[in-house]
Amino acid sequence: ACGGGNDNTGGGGNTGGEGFKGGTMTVYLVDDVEHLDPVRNFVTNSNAIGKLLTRTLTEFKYDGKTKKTELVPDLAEKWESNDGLDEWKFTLKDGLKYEDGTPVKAADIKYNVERGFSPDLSEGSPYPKEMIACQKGYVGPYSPAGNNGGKGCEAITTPDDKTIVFKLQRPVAEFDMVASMKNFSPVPQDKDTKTQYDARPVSTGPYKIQTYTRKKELVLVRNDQWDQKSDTLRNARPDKFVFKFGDDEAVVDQRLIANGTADASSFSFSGVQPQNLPKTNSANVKDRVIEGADQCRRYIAFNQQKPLLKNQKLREALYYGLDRVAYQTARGGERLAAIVDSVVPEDMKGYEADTIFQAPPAGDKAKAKALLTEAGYKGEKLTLGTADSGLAVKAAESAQQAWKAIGINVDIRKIPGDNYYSTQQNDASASDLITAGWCPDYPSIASVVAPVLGPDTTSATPKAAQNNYGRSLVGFDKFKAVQLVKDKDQAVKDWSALYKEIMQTAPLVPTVKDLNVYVLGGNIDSAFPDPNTGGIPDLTQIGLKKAS
Amino acid sequence: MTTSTTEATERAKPVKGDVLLEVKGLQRHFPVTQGIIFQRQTGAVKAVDGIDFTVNVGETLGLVGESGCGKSTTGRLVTRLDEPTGGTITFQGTDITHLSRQKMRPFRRDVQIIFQDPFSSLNPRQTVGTIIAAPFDIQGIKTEGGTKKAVQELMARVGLNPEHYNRYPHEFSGGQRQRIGIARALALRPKLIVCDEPVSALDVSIQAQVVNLLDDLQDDFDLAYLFVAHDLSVIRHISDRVAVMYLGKIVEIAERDELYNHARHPYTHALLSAVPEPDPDSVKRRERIRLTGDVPSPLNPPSGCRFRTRCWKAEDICAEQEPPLLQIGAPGHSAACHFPEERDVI
Amino acid sequence: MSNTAVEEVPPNKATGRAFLEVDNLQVRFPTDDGLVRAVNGLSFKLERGKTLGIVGESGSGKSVTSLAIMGLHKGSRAQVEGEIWLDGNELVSMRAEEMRRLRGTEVSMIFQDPLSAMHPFYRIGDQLVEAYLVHNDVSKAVARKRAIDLLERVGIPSPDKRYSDYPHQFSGGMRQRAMIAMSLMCDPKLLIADEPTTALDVTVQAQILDLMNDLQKEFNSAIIIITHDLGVVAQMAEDLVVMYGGRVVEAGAVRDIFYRPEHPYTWGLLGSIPRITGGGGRLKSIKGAPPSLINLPTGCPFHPRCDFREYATDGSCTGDVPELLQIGATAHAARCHIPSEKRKQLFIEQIKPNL
Amino acid sequence: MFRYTVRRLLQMVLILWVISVITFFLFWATPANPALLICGKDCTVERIAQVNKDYGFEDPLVVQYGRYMSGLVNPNGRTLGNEGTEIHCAWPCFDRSLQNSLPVWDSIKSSMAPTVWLATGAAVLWLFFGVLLGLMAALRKGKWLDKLSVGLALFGVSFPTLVFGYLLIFVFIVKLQIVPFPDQASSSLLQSNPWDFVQFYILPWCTLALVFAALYTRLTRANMIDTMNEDFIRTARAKGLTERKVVFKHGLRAALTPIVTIFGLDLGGLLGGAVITEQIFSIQGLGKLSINAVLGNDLPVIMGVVLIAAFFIVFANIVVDLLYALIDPRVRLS
Amino acid sequence: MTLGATEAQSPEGGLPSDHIAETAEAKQIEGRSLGQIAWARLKKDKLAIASACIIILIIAVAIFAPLIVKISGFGPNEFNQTDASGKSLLDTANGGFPNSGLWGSGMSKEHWLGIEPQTGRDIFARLVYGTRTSLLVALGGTVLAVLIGTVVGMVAGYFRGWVDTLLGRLMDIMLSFPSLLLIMALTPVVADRAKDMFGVEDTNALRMGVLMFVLGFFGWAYLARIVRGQTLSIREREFVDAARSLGAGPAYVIFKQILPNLLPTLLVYTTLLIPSYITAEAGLSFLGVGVKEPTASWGKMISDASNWYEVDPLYLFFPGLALFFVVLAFNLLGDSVRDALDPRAGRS
Ligand SMILES: Nc1ncnc2c1ncn2[C@@H]1O[C@H](COP(=O)(O)OP(=O)(O)OP(=O)(O)O)[C@@H](O)[C@H]1O
Ligand SMILES: Nc1ncnc2c1ncn2[C@@H]1O[C@H](COP(=O)(O)OP(=O)(O)OP(=O)(O)O)[C@@H](O)[C@H]1O
Ligand SMILES: [Mg+2]
Ligand SMILES: [Mg+2]
Repeated sequence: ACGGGNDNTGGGGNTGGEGFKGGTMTVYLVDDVEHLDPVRNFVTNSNAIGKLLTRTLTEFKYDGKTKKTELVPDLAEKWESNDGLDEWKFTLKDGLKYEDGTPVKAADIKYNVERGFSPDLSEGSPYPKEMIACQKGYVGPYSPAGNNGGKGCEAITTPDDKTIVFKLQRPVAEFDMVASMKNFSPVPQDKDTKTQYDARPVSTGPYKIQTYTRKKELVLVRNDQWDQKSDTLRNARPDKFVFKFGDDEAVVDQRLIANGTADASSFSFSGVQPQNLPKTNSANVKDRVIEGADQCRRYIAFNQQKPLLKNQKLREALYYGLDRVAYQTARGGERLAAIVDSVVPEDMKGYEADTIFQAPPAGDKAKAKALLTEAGYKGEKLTLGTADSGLAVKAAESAQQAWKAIGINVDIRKIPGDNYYSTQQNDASASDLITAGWCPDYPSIASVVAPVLGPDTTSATPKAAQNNYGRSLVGFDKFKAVQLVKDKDQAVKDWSALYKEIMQTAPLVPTVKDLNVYVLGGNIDSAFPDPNTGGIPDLTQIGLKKAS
Repeated sequence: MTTSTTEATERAKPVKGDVLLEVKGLQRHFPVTQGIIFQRQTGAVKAVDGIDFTVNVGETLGLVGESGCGKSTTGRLVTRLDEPTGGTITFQGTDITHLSRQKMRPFRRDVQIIFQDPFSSLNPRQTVGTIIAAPFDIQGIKTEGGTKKAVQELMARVGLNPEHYNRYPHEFSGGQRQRIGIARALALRPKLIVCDEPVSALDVSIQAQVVNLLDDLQDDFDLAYLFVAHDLSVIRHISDRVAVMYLGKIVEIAERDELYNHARHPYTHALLSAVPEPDPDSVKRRERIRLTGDVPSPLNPPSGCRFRTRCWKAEDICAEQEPPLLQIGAPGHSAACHFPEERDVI
Repeated sequence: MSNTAVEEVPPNKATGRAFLEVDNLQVRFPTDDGLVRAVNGLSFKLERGKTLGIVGESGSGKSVTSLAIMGLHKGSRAQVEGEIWLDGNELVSMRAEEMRRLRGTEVSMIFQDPLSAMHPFYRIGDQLVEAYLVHNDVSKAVARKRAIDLLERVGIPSPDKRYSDYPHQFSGGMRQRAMIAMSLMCDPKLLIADEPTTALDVTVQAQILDLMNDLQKEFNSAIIIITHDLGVVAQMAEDLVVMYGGRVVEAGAVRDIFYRPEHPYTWGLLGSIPRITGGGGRLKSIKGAPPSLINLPTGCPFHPRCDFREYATDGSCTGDVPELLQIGATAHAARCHIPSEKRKQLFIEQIKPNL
Repeated sequence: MFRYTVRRLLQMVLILWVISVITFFLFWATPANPALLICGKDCTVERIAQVNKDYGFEDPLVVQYGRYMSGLVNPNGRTLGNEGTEIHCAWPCFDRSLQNSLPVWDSIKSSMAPTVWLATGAAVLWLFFGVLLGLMAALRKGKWLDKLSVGLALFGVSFPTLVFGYLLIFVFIVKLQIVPFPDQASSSLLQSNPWDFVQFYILPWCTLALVFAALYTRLTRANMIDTMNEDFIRTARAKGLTERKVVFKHGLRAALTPIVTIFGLDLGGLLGGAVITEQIFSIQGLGKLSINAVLGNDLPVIMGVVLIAAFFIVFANIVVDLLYALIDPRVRLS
Repeated sequence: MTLGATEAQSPEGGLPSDHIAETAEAKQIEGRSLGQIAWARLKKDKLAIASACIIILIIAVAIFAPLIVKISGFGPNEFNQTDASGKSLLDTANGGFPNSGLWGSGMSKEHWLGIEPQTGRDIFARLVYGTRTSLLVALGGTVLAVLIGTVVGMVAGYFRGWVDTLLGRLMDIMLSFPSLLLIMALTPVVADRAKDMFGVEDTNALRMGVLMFVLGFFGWAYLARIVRGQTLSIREREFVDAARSLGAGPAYVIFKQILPNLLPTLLVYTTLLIPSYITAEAGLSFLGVGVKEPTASWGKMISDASNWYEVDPLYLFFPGLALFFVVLAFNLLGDSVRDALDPRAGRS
């Protein structure tokens, strides 16, 4: 389960759907949302807000009380796949409308998926491009040549306005989960403003955009065309959401802790900053604190492309040598980070506690040193890449120190945050030791093991996948078989076994998961940190206690 | 080339009365430009506009004129501190008008300059010793007994305490500074010293000391001076011959007494009569000529005779024709005027 | 126009003093290097309509004296002692505000360097008008008219046009004329001209001196003219004060001083000037340099440079400061330890032939 | 004057052009692969190739530069993006961000207002206090007020902005709670009520103004002392002007003239972004925009901000020169 | 003729030559250059002495940082999350700030100025090493800026003509760059370029070198302008003509005549540039474009500490104070030097 000990049940224990409806809720974000255009919306912050505007074929629902996540129908009423798991058919619910009252058609969903093939709108989830068997070289509906005479991607068909069928390149057992990605939402072609759509997407959800001033403010108001009955997922309690961008996190913390009247109906997307943690224990704040974890796991990958790190003993020495307690402290201590022993989230099906290394949290220096001698390490320099942000750098420094203590020389290389992953994904520019994190896109062990340790499915030669920062090539022959397993329970078992097998080779060392502590304004009700959206309180459930 | 004394003997010995310096048609036009990147010339300040004169060995030629008439520029041209835009300068028979810096080097010893401002003519960051030794340094001359001895001799000669070798200029008074400048100019035993208003900045009492010193030195070293000043009394005191300049031209040139007693050019008259005489009774005696207005801009001087705008005798011809510098009266007396004065002033 | 209190009681009668009377004036400046004694017990008198010349070497305290009369040392570090009586008012002890009212109307000043003495940002005319408006409650137009009148009077061509020129647009001579016009705006009773022509060419100097002479006749003010140039005083002044080291060393009528000087310093001065009528003989210079005002030589401040020390009778020249003693019946006075008779003799025997 | 202005404006264009060339080639010659940045999280080799092609990163730098400049030179702006999804980027077009593909000019425009508010507000403060303090110090030279001002100024010059900013937050927001926590919504005068606006900016203004005020105090003091020793001040006194008039009409006018120049240049420099102050108070101005762009390697944004900032500087130079000519009649512009 | 007070102090006249006799009380004063006079004035200035002492101390600290840290016992990059007995020094349950010492600073007998939150690094050691960074970068940048500025300014001022026009335009352009922005943007870029071109790894030494380079590169133009102006005016002084009339070439004139007269300007400018570069380095590190982790730098410390000022104010206080004092000391010294060199003298 997520969250720490004093996880309370969302400030008041209201069950979803009930409680006061109305009022204006203010939400603080450090930065402007990246994208609201559903086909580009793929980051936790935007995703959480996008949920209020955009409905997808399926969606995950997190129950704050049972702490279970389940896949529920959203736009789709039902869906089915063929035996080969490479053709999926979704049927839409009745009476779905856009904010302007026009009905939602299956073709609009097809259209939006297609938009994602356009090079200018490629920030969204990559799965459609990877999975759907569109004709080769398809680049979306905007390219005059590529749109296939108006037919678009031939692998997506809409037999009628309520049915949509996807033909896949390979079997995907979890395509219904993939269908929860924002790509699978409708965009009316006549309202499409291409790259500008971002600023004013047409809503199918309970809210629509009233105003949107970049870097300042986004105001959502009720969409009266949305029908609560067709939507089991969203409670949509406040009348209005005001998202304010740009205020410093720590400053917002202070406001929320102070709980002035202006801030009673507010909360912040960023958790409480470490320096403000002590204040969350005081009496008038304690009750307004919620804590939660997310599905993301941090680790340091050992780049086996580098000759030095092809040496398993050295990798193991690094594994044992890492002081994860120091690492945790550097990331803000117990309340902001918890030590993990696997990159698979503990509450995910298929998680198993580590039995291979069983390294103590603070590392095993003696063993590490012994392994180092075995490895024949002679003091060569290793570079540790880290994103250039406060906590990440601190954490990297702690790793550097821990390794130095057993005699490994590590240099830190700071890479600007926005560039970080692209730099590390590029073989030429990747560092030796790579600090990384992975958040599964949907709650399945498959969406952990494959991207983190698996092969590049698009490449003929055995080659590590983009996010396989360790560049481990172990077990690549087995991935195809596991992906084909239809039985879900069996698949979980197989993935778990594969994970274990690969981890034997010490391709990475799991470090911590992030914990988030939120302070809510006093008037906030039903705030459940949703692990699927990076632990951010679920905006579809949240509400106010009374009109402010 | 061992000592400064043998030095002097090795060089062509000047003979009194010979022409030392001859200047012909000397011109210096300062271009006036405009433009930020590509500059184009929009006019010229005709600071010196074609003058001729000679300086003989051991004599003093005085150069007077109002501010801005081109006296200093002439001095700088003669010492080749400035590049003439026209005319020739011949020194002891050699045309030095456009010699390169390297070729000029030997002549540098023969022609020296003393400046008006005793503050700006000495580098405040160098000791007196260094300043006076600079000529030896720059010309690479070794002297018997070392440079220091030579410098101290020079200091004594100009009336400075040789023990003050290590002092800095700011520790000296104006008159003493002027002496330092003179010592520097004397170091290489020049034949000609251009004195650019060397006493204008000094108090009367000090001025007399320096004038006397210059007088003495001339006798001792057979020096020729080109003595620039705006003070007609000082010029009269020190010069053998006097040239009067107006707006870049020499308007009159003559032996000293000839000029002061029998001036022919109206401008010279005006200048002479404007000098206040330190004699309360003479005020009434002397004839007064009062010029009106100021010197016109050398940027576009009046046509014809440049003095005509302030001249009480000007007629039409003065605007049309530039009067040439012609001999008039005594030998060696020339004036550039269409209507030279016949009477005497003083 | 001027201070009413001054008008009601004709003060010179009340006090029995001359129009301007400087009595034992002392001005000192404390500096990092010590106390600069710029003026040390200076006394002289001046009546209306007369011109007094002050000559002396650089640093002898001429400008400091004039600033003291103007009251411009008030509010600065300078320590001013002694008495200055102007038209019945004592200026040294006067309050700054009262003194301010007198400036421009009672006493005004022409400075040496007219370019730096005028504000570069204001038009010439406006600077003149300003001087008038502080003391006269009249409209701008009236003041303007007066300014143009005066500009014309000092010989500036088309004054109504030049009225709105800036100082830098004037030539040196015109600036000095404008400066004179400015000082005359309020009909001052005393005009102090501190080296009014030093920066000018002889031809222009002659114009300005003529102008000042004319103006004095017209305005009947008292003039103090300060200069290095003995020629200028000979031409302009009736009375003369020779200053050395912050003191008067000789004073008297111009002729007395030019033709019968009694102080060795004055002899030196007269001997060192080359004369336009003279020949090429040696000049008679004064040896040495002016004294430091911080460490004034003891006794007669001139003694280190004096060639006639041996003739001093009563005590040595280094002993005490000689008194400024009147010579004969005239106002002629000198400050020297050599007896007057001896001085007369020395002058006739040794000095005069060389002049 | 008119011709001079025209010439200076032409010169400004020239300088900006040179700056654009230098900046462009400096930055675009970097090994940091911009395609990687655009490509995002899941970046295949093909996709990189595609991006490189779409954005023209593979063209010779000169061609890229020409394309960039076309958006600034052509009054119709230029077209960005690929066939089918092209957007029109109106003049002046500074290309689009690599991070969020918004036209850079839009980001600059929206960031400009906070920076302008910050800089001008601070400028008013520092000019007022700096000049006032400097003036008082000069007039009371050697007295305790002078010593106090000199001390304060020295203190201000030496106090690091970094520390001062946080000190202000700590004291006035956190401890004393005189000023409320900043709220970005108040950062625009046009959208918020004036009181909120002032409360939002008051601390940043003070932070930014401190160093400048200190500098101006010293400058004013020194200038004023020099000016009061000028001959024309003596003349003014000799006319019998009141001390007040002497100081304010004659002294201050001359003493402030050089300050006008420096003020213009300082303000011009700040309009390009007060990076540190904006960072401390998280004001979403040009400085913040640029530091984010720098940390994110967002070349078009950096380029845009640099050009805009340079424009302000050069423009301020011209304004200052013209102003100077107005104030000081001795300066003749030709 | 303006007679300065110093002038009036040497009251002797001319010396034996014809009839000019030496004045009796000609005082023998040591030959003192303007520099020596300035030095004498400086020595009398208590504030200047105090700040010079501080500066010397700081420089000593920078040089002997390893030694000092050896005495204090903790390295600048060592994590000290627990003390020798294994007791945790950080309150890991509350974000990891020090749980002991004055105001939560972690100050103790071992850690004189406390420890850093989250990592437990010794603040004293980091402060000491931060001095190195600050001074090295500031001094390096200053030297570079002054060097380039002097050379360019002198060349432009001496040769005038098209050389001057060209260099003048270059200065204009350099001065039109928004320098902080470019310094910010270029530091990583130049480091990258250096890596590319010379194969130097992006180490901390390289970073510092780059910082110096970039600071110097964008800082010279202003000085060059001043130097140019001064050279132009010194060149017009007659002593330069005097040298030229003796046959001196440009090198002699530039180095022997002009340069010595520029020294006061350069000295004053240098003392003012150093503190501004110290501040700049701190600012850059604060913004995250300065030195590399884990190298200690005051700016970096302030940036880190800015998150903690409420729970651990001393963490912000120490680097802030250090920065303030050093900048103050340099400014004070700069003021004193300027006053001492100013012939008009007299600060009061
Ligand atoms: N470098 C220069 N560039 C332009 N004009 C110059 C230059 N040097 C001198 N002039 C001009 O040439 C004219 C003559 O100058 P010069 O210095 O020779 O006069 P002068 O007779 O020595 O005057 P003064 O008595 O004031 O020293 C003046 O109008 C001056 O402005
Ligand atoms: N404000 C001041 N502070 C210190 N010393 C001063 C001040 N003003 C004048 N002095 C000194 O007082 C002395 C007399 O100065 P003053 O200006 O009266 O001389 P002057 O006779 O007018 O000389 P010049 O002929 O050069 O104008 C000088 O030594 C000068 O240095
Ligand atoms: Mg001259
Ligand atoms: Mg004077």
